[in-house]
This record gives sequence, C-alpha cells and structure tokens, in this order.
Amino acid sequence: MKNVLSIFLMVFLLTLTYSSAGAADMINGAGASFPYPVYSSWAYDYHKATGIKFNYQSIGSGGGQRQIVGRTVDFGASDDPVKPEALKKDNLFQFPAVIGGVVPVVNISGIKDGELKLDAETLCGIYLGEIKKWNDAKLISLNPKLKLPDAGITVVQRSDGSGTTAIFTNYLAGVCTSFKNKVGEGKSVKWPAGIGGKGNEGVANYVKKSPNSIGYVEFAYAKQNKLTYTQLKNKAGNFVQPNFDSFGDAAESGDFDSKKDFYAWLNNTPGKTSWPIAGATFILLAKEKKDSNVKTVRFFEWVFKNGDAKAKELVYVPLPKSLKDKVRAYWKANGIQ
Amino acid sequence: MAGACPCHSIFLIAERYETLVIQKKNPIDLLFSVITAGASFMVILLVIGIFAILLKESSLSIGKFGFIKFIVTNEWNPVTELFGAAASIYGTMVTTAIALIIAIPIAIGIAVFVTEIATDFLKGPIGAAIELLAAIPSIIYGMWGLFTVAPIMTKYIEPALQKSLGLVPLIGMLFQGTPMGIDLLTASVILSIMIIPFTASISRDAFNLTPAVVKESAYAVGATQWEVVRDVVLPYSKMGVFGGIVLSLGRALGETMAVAFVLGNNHQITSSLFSAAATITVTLANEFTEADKDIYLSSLFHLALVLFMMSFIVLAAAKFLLFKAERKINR
Amino acid sequence: MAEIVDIEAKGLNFYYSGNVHAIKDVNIAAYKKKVTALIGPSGCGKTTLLRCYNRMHDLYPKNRYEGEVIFEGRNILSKDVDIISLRSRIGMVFQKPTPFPMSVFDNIAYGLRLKGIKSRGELSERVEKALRNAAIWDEVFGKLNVSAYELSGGQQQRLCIARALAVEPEIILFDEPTSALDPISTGKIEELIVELKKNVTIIIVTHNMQQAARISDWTGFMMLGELIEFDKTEKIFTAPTEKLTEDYITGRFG
Amino acid sequence: MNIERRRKAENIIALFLSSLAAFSGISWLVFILGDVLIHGIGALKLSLFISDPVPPGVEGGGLRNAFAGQMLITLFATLIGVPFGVLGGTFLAEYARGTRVAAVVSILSDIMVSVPSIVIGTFIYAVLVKPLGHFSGWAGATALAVIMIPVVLRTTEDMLSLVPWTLREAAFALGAPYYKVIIQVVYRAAATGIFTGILLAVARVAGETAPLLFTSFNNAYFSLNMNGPISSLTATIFQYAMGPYDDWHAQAWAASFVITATVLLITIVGRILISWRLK
Repeated sequence: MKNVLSIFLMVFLLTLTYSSAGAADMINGAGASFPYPVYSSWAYDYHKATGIKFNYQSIGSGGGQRQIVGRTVDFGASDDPVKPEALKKDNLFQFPAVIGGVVPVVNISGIKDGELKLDAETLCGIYLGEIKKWNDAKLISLNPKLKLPDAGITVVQRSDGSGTTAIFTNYLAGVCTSFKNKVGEGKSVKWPAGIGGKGNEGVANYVKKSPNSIGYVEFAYAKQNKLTYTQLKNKAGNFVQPNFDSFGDAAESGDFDSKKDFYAWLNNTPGKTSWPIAGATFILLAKEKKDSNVKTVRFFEWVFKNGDAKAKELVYVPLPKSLKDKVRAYWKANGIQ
Repeated sequence: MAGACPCHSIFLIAERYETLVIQKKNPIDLLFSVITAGASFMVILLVIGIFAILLKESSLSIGKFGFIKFIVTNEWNPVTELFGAAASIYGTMVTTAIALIIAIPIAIGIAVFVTEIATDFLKGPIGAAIELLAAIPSIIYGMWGLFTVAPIMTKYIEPALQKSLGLVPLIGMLFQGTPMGIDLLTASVILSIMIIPFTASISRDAFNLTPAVVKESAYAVGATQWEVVRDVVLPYSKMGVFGGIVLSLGRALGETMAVAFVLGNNHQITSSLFSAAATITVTLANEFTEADKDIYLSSLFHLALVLFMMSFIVLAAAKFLLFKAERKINR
Repeated sequence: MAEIVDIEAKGLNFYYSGNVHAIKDVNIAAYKKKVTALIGPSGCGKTTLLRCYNRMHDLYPKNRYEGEVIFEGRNILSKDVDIISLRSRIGMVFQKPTPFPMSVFDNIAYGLRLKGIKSRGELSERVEKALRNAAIWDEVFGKLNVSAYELSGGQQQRLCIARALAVEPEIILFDEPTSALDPISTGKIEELIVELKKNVTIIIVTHNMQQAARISDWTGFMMLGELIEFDKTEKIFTAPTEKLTEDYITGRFG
Repeated sequence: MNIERRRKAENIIALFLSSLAAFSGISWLVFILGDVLIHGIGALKLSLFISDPVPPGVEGGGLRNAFAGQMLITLFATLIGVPFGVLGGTFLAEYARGTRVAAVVSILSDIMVSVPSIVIGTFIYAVLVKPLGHFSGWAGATALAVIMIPVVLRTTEDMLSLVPWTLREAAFALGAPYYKVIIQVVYRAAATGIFTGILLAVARVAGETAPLLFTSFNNAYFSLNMNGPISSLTATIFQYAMGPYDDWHAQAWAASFVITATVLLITIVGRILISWRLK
C-alpha cells in the first residue's frame, strides 16, 4: 500500500513540475469559425518561423466575444463587429484581420459550381421556410435551363453564435423586410426551419451529407470541401460568381474608421461586380492584458507582412495596404506594439 | 427467509459499536476516521455545491423569466434575448421516451435470452458483448450515428416509414417532412442502442436473483419456459428491472455526445420525428462556450439546473420507491 | 387391498453434466394412493431420483437419463413425451416454500389458468377446494387477494401443496417439505400428507426418519446413488434385511 | 389439447423473439466495432501519435497533442478522484457502517453517478474556469474526478462490505487499532475488487467528452501545461467528426479506434479480474 502511494505521489510531482513548463510561448484565442482555415494556416507558418504557438479554437463569434469578455482567452475573434460603445463597456480593443465572403452552398445532384442562380428574394424565401421545394416557380424562373428536382429543401444553418450568421442575416434583413420582421439579425437567431450545424465546419458537413440541402458558409469552406456554391444577384442587379475579385470589390467599399474601432459591414455594397455577402473578421483584445496583447499583435504584424499569399490561396481578401496602416496606427496609438 | 436477515445485522451493529467505542480512544484512529468522513462528505458537498452554483449562475435568468415560466416558454431567441426551455425539454423528453420504448423490450429480451434460454456456450459471449456495448464511450455512438446510421436512415428506413406508417391517420403526423437522417428519430435510435446494454445487464442481474426453486415450482405445475418468465421471473424481479429502466432513463436524459451529432440543433417543437430538434444537453454542448450576453449564459446555466433537477428527482424518486419496495418484501 | 403400481423406475441411471453418476441402476415402484418415502444420508441421490419423475433435470443442460420410468404404461423418459403435460399430472412441492410473486388466489389458480380455465366461478370453486384439501382454507379465506409473501412459512408451504393439488395431479412429489419449518407446521403438513393419500400417490424425500416411519407405507433406503433396500415401512424400520439399512436406521451414521 | 398447442406456440414465439433481441444486441456490437475498426485501422499511422495537427488542407499531421492531453487529464482525474472515493467508501463501510449518514451518502452517490456529465462541466466552468479566467487542464481533470468520486466510493463501499466481519474481529483480537485493521487487513482482502472498481471508473471517464468541452477546452498544439487549455482525444473527435474535411474524419475515426480499444481493454481486464476474484 505504501509503495503504491509513494509511486502515485512521485508521478504527481513529476508531472506537476513538467506541466508548468511551456506556458510562455503560447497565445490562446478562440472565436469565429469563418477565418479558422486562414488563422490555422498562418499559425502553422508562424510556429515554423518563430517557434511561438498560436492556439486558435474555432467556437463561433459569439463564443469569441463571450470568452474575451470573460477574459478566459488571450484574444477573441468575431466576424460580427462589436459596436464602439460595447467595446468601451467591456474594455476591449478591436481591429480587422482579414476579409472574406459568405456563399450559399447546395447539394443537388447534377448541379455544378456556380450554376444555380439565386437572388435576395429566393434566398429569403428558402430561409423563411416559404419556398419549400427545389422546383418552386420562383427558382425555376431564375434558372430556366437547370433541371431542378421535385424534392423538399433541407435548410442548414448555424446552431452556434456565429459571425457568419451575423453577416448572412445582416444581408437578408437588409434586402428583405419580411426576414427582418420575422427573424431579425444577429449571431444566432431563431430560425423558422432547418437543421443547425456547429460552426462553418458543421454546416459544411451537414450540406455534404444531406441531399437537396442548402447552407451558407465562408467561401474557403466551400472551396476546401468541394461544395457546390451558387451565383447571387447583387445590388447593381448583376449575377456574380463568388471569387477573389468579387470579394475584393466588396472590400473596396468598406468604411473602416479607427475611431470607431473599425466597426463596419460589407454587405450589399453597390459595386457592379461586388459579391453581396461579405465581411471583415475582427480580433478582440482585453485592454488590460498588456503582455498577451503585445504577443497577439506581433503575430498579426507578422501576418500583415508575410500572410497575404496564404490568405489569397484560401480565397480570403487580405486587408488593403491603407487599412493595414490604419490598424498599425491604431495599435501604436493604444500602446500595444 | 425474510425474518432472519435484519436481526442478524442489528446484532452485528450492536457488537461493532462496542468495538468502536474502544477504538475511538486511539488518536490516529480518530484522525483516520475524520479523514475518511471528510472524503465521504465530499459527495454531499458536491451535490449541494452543484445545486447552489447552478442556482446562483442562473439567478439572472430566473429573475428575468421566472423559474417555471422559463420551463414552459417555447422561445429560444438570442436576438431578442428571450429564452425559454420548452423546446429543449421537449427534445429531451421525446428522445428519451422513444429510446426507452425501443430499448426496453429488446433489453428484456436479451436478459431473458441470457438467463433462461442460452446454453452456457452462448451465455458467456453474449453477456460479454452486452457489457462491452455498455462500455463504449458515447462519443463513438455519436460519430457512428452521424457517419453510418444517419445515411441509412435517410436512404432506407425513413422513406419506408413515411410510405407505410406515414399514411396512417394520426400516427402519420410523426413521419412528415423530408427525411434528412439528422433528426429526432435518428437521435432516439442511437440513444436506444446506447442504453440497451445498460437495461439488459441490470435486468439480467435482477432475473438471476429469482431463486431457481421458485422457477422450478412453476415448471412443476407444467408451465412453459415463457410462462415461467412471464409469471414468475418478471414479477419476481420487477423492482430490479424497474431500477434498471430508471437508471437508463437517467442516462438517456443526460446523454450528450450520442445525440449531439445527429439531432440537428434546432429549438423547435414539432410533431414530426423527421425534424431537427434540440435537447438540453445538446443545447449546452453547442452554445455554452458561445453565449455572448450575460442573460444568454445565465439561461444556459438555468437549463443545466433544470436538467440537474430532472435527473435528480427521477433518480431520487426511483431510489425511494425501490427502498420502500425492499422494506415491504423484508417485512 | 391390492397394491397397484402407479409409477416405476426400471434400471434407472442418471448422470449430471460432467458425467457424475448420481443414480445407479435403481429399480423402485410407487404404489397407487400410498406414500412412498425415500430416505438416506445427504448426497445419496434421493432428491435426484425424485426429480427424475417429473423430468426436472431437463431444465439444466447436459443431464442424461438411462433406463426407464414407467407411468401408465409409457416410459416418461423417452424423447417424445410432452414434459409440460407430464408435469401438470405429477406435481411437486419443494424443500422451502416457493410461493409465486402474486396473490394467494392467483398462486393456486396459476396452474388452472395454464390449463385454460378462465371462468371466474370455476376458478374460485377449484381454488377453494384445493385450499380446503391442503387444510389451509380456514386460515386464508379472508386473505385471498393479499400477496402470498404475507403468509407465514408453514402457511406458505401448505399454499404450495394446495397449488400442486389444484391441477388434480395423480402423483405429488415432496422434496423434504418440512425441513424449513417449525415443529407445529411440520405436524400439520404430516397430517395433511396422510390425508392426501386418499386421492393421490405420494413420493416423499425426507431427512427425518421418524417422519418416514410416521407417514409412509413404503420406504426406500438409498446410499451413494444406489437403492439399498425397498420394502414396507414397518419392515424397513423393524427388521431391515440389509446391514447398511440397519446401521442407518439405528443412527450409526448419517 | 388445443390450448396446449397455443401455449406451446406462444412459448416458441416468445423464445424466438428474445433470441432475436439477443442476437440484435450482438450485431450492434459487431456493427459498431466493425465500423470503427474498418475506418480506424486505415487511418492509423505512426504520424498520428508523434506529430501535431496541421491546418486543414495541409497533408499529414497527427494527434500527438490529443493523446498526451487525454492521458494527462485522465491521470490527474484519477489522482484526484481515487483518494476521495476510496477513503469516502472506507468511511461508509467501516466507521459509519449501518448508520443513517452512511445510507444518505450512499444514496446521494448513486444519484451522483447518474448526474449528466455535461452538468458537471457547467459546474466546473462556474467554479474553476470563470473565476480563474482561463480554461485549463486542471478544470478538465477536476470535472472527470467529480464523475469518478461517487463511482469509486460506491464500489469501495461494496467491496469492503463483502469482507467478512469475522476477519476484522480476528485482527481486533490481536490488539490492532481499527485504522490498522482497515489498512492492513480489510484493504488487502478487498484489494482486487477496489482496483477493479478504479479501473472501470477510469474506463468510464476516459471516454467522457461533454464535461471537457467547457473545462479543458481544446488546443491545437502539444501542451503539458495543466494551467492552460489542453487537448483531449474526445473533444478532438467531436471537432473533427463535425468538421467537413475528409482527413479530419479519417483522424477522428483513428482516434475513435484508439480510444475504444483502450476503454474496452481496460473494461475486459476489469471483468477478468472480477471473475477471477469470484472464483
């Protein structure tokens, strides 16, 4: 009995001493799943280059905001920009990190990438549960050449507090009053129909698995998972394909102001070829956590210098140079560089 | 058979107290008894602690929505910050109920087979298989459900159900909508497969307690094997089987991972088993780290409190009933 | 009155699973409406023999019979015998009371219901008759609907006898029916057995030699699986032929 | 005659149905294990154990972080939970045997065993994560320990109660104080049983996911820092299986295979110990 006890104790002490090592070179963050692919790729390269670990967990933008407000992480990430007043109240910094687009994805046999055309009205109808079948007259009139099946639409949306949902519902509520009245906008809303996946990953997974389904994900997820994306009609009245250029167009029109902590939306922008559902994704820092803020900012400084190629590879739009400079000035002004 | 037992134990206790009185004089013994007592009171502390902490954390939600009103309100809307647990509670109850409906007959069938029918040659492997099935982590069930069961449900079982039972009036409304495989029915099926081994192994233990001689005396009157099971073994062990069912019920109520993959996370109350839903556990797993507003998080704690109380009450009631039944038999 | 053989074992051998030879070449008859007692030291095979008569051993795997048990001209050990109906004609009462987990009434009615009797009137009539025959009616007629577990041990045992009687078997096997009871209950059961033999054939295994002497007409003495001696009870207890029997009767071992 | 035929038919049907149930039970097991085996073996590579995860889209990578984290969390959960469980069980079976207190604790433990594990996760989040300001391996280990304590406590109580009272009296008769009797005689007599109970409790918590989601959280890197978020196999399986990437799915299956094999192995060892002891 004594022997067993002493072995237990030794193991305990050993692991205790060992386990406190290695805490220093780790940055812990959590939040939006929208930029997860690009953050994790950047983190991978950053770790190779500097040896510093940037642990990012994709738990949804709501989670990112919650956890940074609760100070359980070093930084939070959110696609849903936090209003300056709220930032002040919770003592937070906010700056954009990268820009991307949200795309509807479908799983209908025989229909390929970019073939299906949707407009604000039909997308609204589907997500309100009013358009129930793929061969609905409205869908056929938009897509006279496609063979749409006589099958019910399985609507997939996000179950978690999500910036992607915030961007998507901000778009729908902006273009469609019945959606605004019935559902509203936010990181998580009360959906009238469908199944909910956890994170962009979950939605992508469910769409992949369910025939005749539709979902919305960050474009990188659609690309990496070979999901079938659709065209959308933008504010200028043109059908556009989601791609780097149409997202870039949307980004151009962004009104980012460092005095408002960069609070801005990129939905339904007027450009001729701009993709209508886009957004920047943001980083949130706790003002009093000086040491970890410096570490986080160092990471993004490195990213601004070295990460653009990787971002483009994953179909994210890197911040334009002018915006990068604004962010750098913001860091400097707040003494976190 | 009955009267002898309690007397004996009372005798034992009395005898032991005498030793205890002597032993208490030893200081190390006193210390050891205090340490062990402390360790066992940890359990009481935990129960009270969980209750108190959950109550404290959910006070914001209780204050805003009211404890009872929260339970009966069918609303889960983070945009308007209005929360009610009805949809989650409904999902929990429906999955649990269907899982039990599927699991109980199969589990009892297994227990009957293992105790009454199987030759020794089969008894071992089947008994072991049931034990192993009970040991598989629930996340494995969930994953298996998502990748293997859900597609089978979508392709074969749900369309077949829709074509047959879906046309029957009244029952038919359970099988409406597009079969997606990510729904109440699939979640319930996975849950039932998960609790079958539990119920089966407890029922088997209960069946084994039926004295052989009572079974023999039924055979001696000319009963068939099935009649012996139905009229003697089942009534004889009904308390044990009931205990097993309640344990499985508790397990099903609180199961998270097995259903999280295939339930589809939608806070809605629908009559169709082919629609996505949410249980309390799945809501917690999905939304807990993500709730942004205080009232949201507090409402999630409130949900956890409701679940804690549900399982506590179910198990405590079962314990009480079993205790009473035992006393009745001993008397 | 001429003695008529009711059931007879001929060259009976019995093996428990694993080839334990428990009954060795036993020839013994039980006479109609007589009490036949089987005595012998524990482990001698008397209970094993008793359980051959209603093929109780079939419940457990790998048990094996050899030889014959003749009942109404047929070998009941043969494969094509319907064990279920055989058991309803040869009843059994066990060492300990074995009431079923149901009411007093349902316990007695159980075997009748199995036989397909449904009418409430006929059931109560036959339950009452069985309870009267088992000399327990006076004690339980007000408690027919209470659980059988509420009765005392002695009452439970007589209830089990009544349960066996209810289906009107030709033979009742008793396996040490009083070994778990107090002397007063034992006395009642003994009286009852003597009373019962007016209607049925009884085979009783007992540990208690005085009991065998008091109630049986014929006695078989067994040892190590063999039937040492079988004769009229007076003969066995007064002038046994075998030395072994005499030693046992006079308490030199056992 | 007719009625007998019906009864026999009924008998055969009932027996057939129950055999069917039993074989369906077996076939589920074969189905699940087969599925995990087929999908898991294919993805089982050495790199799974020795390299860390890479971002989706990059080839290779493994789950070294999750294996290490899982072992660390389970180890500490055992180190915290077992002493409480064994000592608490000792109190119930020895010092408080037959008292009302023992009955209450015993019943509460039985209820605690069935408290949904996710509720325990929320509880630990409220007492260890929120106040300390970060997710941590300690929180995860504590959550698992809370699940273990009542399980170990009840098995210990049962196993100690099985030790005959006369054995203790024999020791008392030699003049030993009670604590010595417990430690030197009773524990020794019940050792196999208690050990088995601990094994089964470890097997149970090793497969837990729900209580880890909000306590030890997850970590994409290899970390042994119990004060920070730490990866676990089960949380990683949840993330990877719910994710859309094929190589994530493959790794989730491989991880499932490893965890199932481990848990079943522990369970089988435990069962063998029990039957060996009972012989």
